[in-house]
Amino acid sequence: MSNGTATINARNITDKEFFYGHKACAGCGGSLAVRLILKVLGERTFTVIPAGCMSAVGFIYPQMCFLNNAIISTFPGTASMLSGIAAAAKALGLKDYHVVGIAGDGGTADIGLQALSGAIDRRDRIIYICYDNEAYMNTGIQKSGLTPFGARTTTTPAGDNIPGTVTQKKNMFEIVAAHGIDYAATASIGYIQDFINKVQKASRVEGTSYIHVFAPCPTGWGIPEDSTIDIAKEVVDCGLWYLAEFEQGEFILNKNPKEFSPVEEYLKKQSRFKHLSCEDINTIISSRDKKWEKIRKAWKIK
Amino acid sequence: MIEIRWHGRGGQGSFTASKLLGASAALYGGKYALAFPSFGPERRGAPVLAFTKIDDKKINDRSEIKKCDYIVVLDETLFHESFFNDLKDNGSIIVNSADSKAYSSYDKTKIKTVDATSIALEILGKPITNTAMLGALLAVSDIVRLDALKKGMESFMKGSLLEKNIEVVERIFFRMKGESL
Amino acid sequence: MNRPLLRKYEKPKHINDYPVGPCFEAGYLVTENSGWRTKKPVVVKDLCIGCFYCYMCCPEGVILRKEKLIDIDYAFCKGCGICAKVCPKKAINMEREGGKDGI
Amino acid sequence: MGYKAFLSGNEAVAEGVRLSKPHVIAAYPITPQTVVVERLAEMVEKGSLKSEFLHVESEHSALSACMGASSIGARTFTATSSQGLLYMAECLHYASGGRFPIVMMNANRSLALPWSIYGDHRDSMSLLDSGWIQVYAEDAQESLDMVIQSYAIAENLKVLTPVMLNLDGFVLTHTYELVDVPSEEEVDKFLPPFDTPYKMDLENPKNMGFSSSPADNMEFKYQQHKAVLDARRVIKEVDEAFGKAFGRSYGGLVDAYQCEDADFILVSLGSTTGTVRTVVDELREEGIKAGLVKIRFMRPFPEEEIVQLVRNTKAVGVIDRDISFGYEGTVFTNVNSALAKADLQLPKLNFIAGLGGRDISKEDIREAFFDLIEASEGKKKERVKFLSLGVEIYE
Repeated sequence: MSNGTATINARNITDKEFFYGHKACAGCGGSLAVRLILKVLGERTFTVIPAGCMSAVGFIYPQMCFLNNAIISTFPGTASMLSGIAAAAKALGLKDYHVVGIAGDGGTADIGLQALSGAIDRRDRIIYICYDNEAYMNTGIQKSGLTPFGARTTTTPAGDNIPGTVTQKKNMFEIVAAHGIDYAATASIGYIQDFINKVQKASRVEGTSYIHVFAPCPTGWGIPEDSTIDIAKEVVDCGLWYLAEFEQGEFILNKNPKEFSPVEEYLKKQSRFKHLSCEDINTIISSRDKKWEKIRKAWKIK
Repeated sequence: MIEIRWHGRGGQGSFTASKLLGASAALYGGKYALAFPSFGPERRGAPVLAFTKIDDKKINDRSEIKKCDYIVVLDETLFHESFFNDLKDNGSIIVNSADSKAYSSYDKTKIKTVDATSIALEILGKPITNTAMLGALLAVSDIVRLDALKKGMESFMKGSLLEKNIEVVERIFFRMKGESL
Repeated sequence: MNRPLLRKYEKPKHINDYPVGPCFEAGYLVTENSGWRTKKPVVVKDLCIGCFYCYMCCPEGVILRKEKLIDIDYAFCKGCGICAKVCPKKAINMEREGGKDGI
Repeated sequence: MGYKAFLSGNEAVAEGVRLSKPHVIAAYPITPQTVVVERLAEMVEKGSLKSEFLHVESEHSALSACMGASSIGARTFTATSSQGLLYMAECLHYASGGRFPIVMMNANRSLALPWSIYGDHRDSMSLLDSGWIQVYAEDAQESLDMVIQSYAIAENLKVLTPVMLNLDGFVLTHTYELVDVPSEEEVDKFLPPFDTPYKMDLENPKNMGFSSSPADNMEFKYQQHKAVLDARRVIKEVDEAFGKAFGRSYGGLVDAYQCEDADFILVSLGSTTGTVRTVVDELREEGIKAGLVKIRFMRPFPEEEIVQLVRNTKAVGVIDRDISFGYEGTVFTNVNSALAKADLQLPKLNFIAGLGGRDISKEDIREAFFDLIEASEGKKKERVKFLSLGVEIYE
């Protein structure tokens, strides 16, 4: 299961495309995540995608958009199907391959959490990647366990009584880390080099690895389709997302901004947050600050 | 068909006894047998039942045993007068008891007592009476030959456990055979 | 072959012409995405420095690395404009399909 | 050489699995299936079975993992029961639609509520339409043999459909009896390694489990239907080949007992069949021409076979360890439909028995036969009758 030792970058990454001709919305952050993951892992990769956006746009008979082996799993079954493939690959004596699952936020943090927990518990040799676009987008923008506070979705409409989503985003990264997983990381498609480095690192892990990549959805968030990358960068810069790793039982912060860019600007660009009051925005800022205080105190800073 | 019901408490090995008997009859006695526990969750100390059916031809009927040829009671506290109603005409009950007088008011052809606990304690050092009661059942019933039972036990136990349990079976078997001779 | 080719698909005439269960050749493309576009990215060759950042950022993988420059597979480009937006040298313009200038 | 052993139904299944050599076993424990997975875990530990054993966290994951393993060409096994079977319901349909030739043992157990760990067929019958081949075993020997046969059926390229092997909870799973355990060499000769072109392959990549629009979806469903229909022939062929190899065969989709001249036939499945056999013998001695049709496969359903067997009888009864509330037992619905399609006009009665683990006694079976006799004499009988209800139910 080698990738060589050199760091993959824009110049040396393979010319081959493994996710091509798909029918995702223009500017889809999730599809970029899938594309980059597969370019890092290469053709000898078994990919599992649960019911959701990426499966709906990638495998509509007869248009098959994955160039490597790929299969749709049940919605809750990404991790368990990965486990089955990994076990079978071992039993069949296959050599030099990767087993990767790529699921959305709902498929990971809600319906797929039990299977993911089981796979990590077994230390199955799989890579699990959650592309987080912060709501159930395939079914039309409903709230998931990873929808952030304040966001308007079709099931958390913002009005006079309720300001959209009232819950906080589940902390998947730390939930996964609490299992004692071999490798976990957060990433954003706004920081591509960091993301592909982490995928490459995950591919070399002897047990289970998990990457949580922030992947904006222009359709669901109400942003122009050309601004996916910018907004994915801005969320990190304003401190509402962070780039970190968990390895050998330790949390490591990869990027520690001296100053955050304004949260208001990040929020105001997205129609899902348009309705937020100053008070709501202050709530978001103060919970961000609390989180960063904890991170900076407890985590190793690189 | 010979039908046997075993009464014991969870942990005393009544189901093992029913299985040992069935295995010995089927594997080394040239017969057919079914052995099954009272179905349900296993709880240590709770009253449990086990059953053995033995016949010369394949046993198809898997329904519960209604009338027994033998009722074997591993734990005296579980004995109940109503057991006599569950016997076939020539059926009998074997109770593990050190106090045979307590049962003297019943029809002697229908009930036998044997002090299995003492023998088990002496040889095994534990009050596990399933093999002792198996020896007692063989002594009164001749369902399978002693050597067939010993072979059957070999497929379930090993080493000193096997040796000691065979000693238990033989001690009680010959003692009871002696009594009845 | 770095990208799958577009193929002509003929609808099966007999039941046995269908794949056995949902299991089919990987990378089998029968339709393009060009119709999704209202604007298309056009590279200004003189400005492009060949950093390939647009190549990395394209959700469709339709940007091709050519020596130091880039090329675009218009058959599958959806015209999202990410490439133009992220280009550090502003070397990609989004132009209206049919030859008219972009905004 | 093979050997004789005194095994429970569960243990016999485990032996069958050991001999079939699956690459991957994924299972979650549930009473009364647990002994199967315990024995398999012991075999893996000892090295007598070289399978990857996945300790999954749910039944849904058990079957999902089997599908993953199957998708790259591995032979797989799982086992479940009752609530667990229903928890994996989504995956059952997924596995048949994906044409994954998984073999699963189901310990037939009642469904909550009220809670019950005891046997009946409400679990498997409520998933009769999940696209799986369903077989019901009568004793431990048939359980062992059918594990091996199930792989041969499921993996046949004309079939490629998962098989659910049903054993009555406790009455079969926990009852010990004499079993012939074949040798590895014999089974290897009968059951070749699983080989399929329809898998994800590193040298020949595939996209699997895809979507299809209304323009094609129905064709895929038709294929599935045809595969299960084609399984009828494959099941018979496999059973015959098995008979040649091991000296035991079971008659394919159905087994008939004393039906040639029978006036009254009871149809049953699973372990109840043994008790019916005994009663048929008793009634024959009493001069009553009783017969038994044992349904072995509920899917594909043996409609032609049943029609042929009961064509000349005076009345037919069906024993169901299941009830579709507000209607009748599911086996009866299927049998009745087959007879109606063949225009067979004769009294047909449905006996609901053994729900929630209620014992099905010889007396219950006799009662069913005597109802058939009365029905054939023109007496009006209840069409759907609950046997051995302990209370009065008349208003």
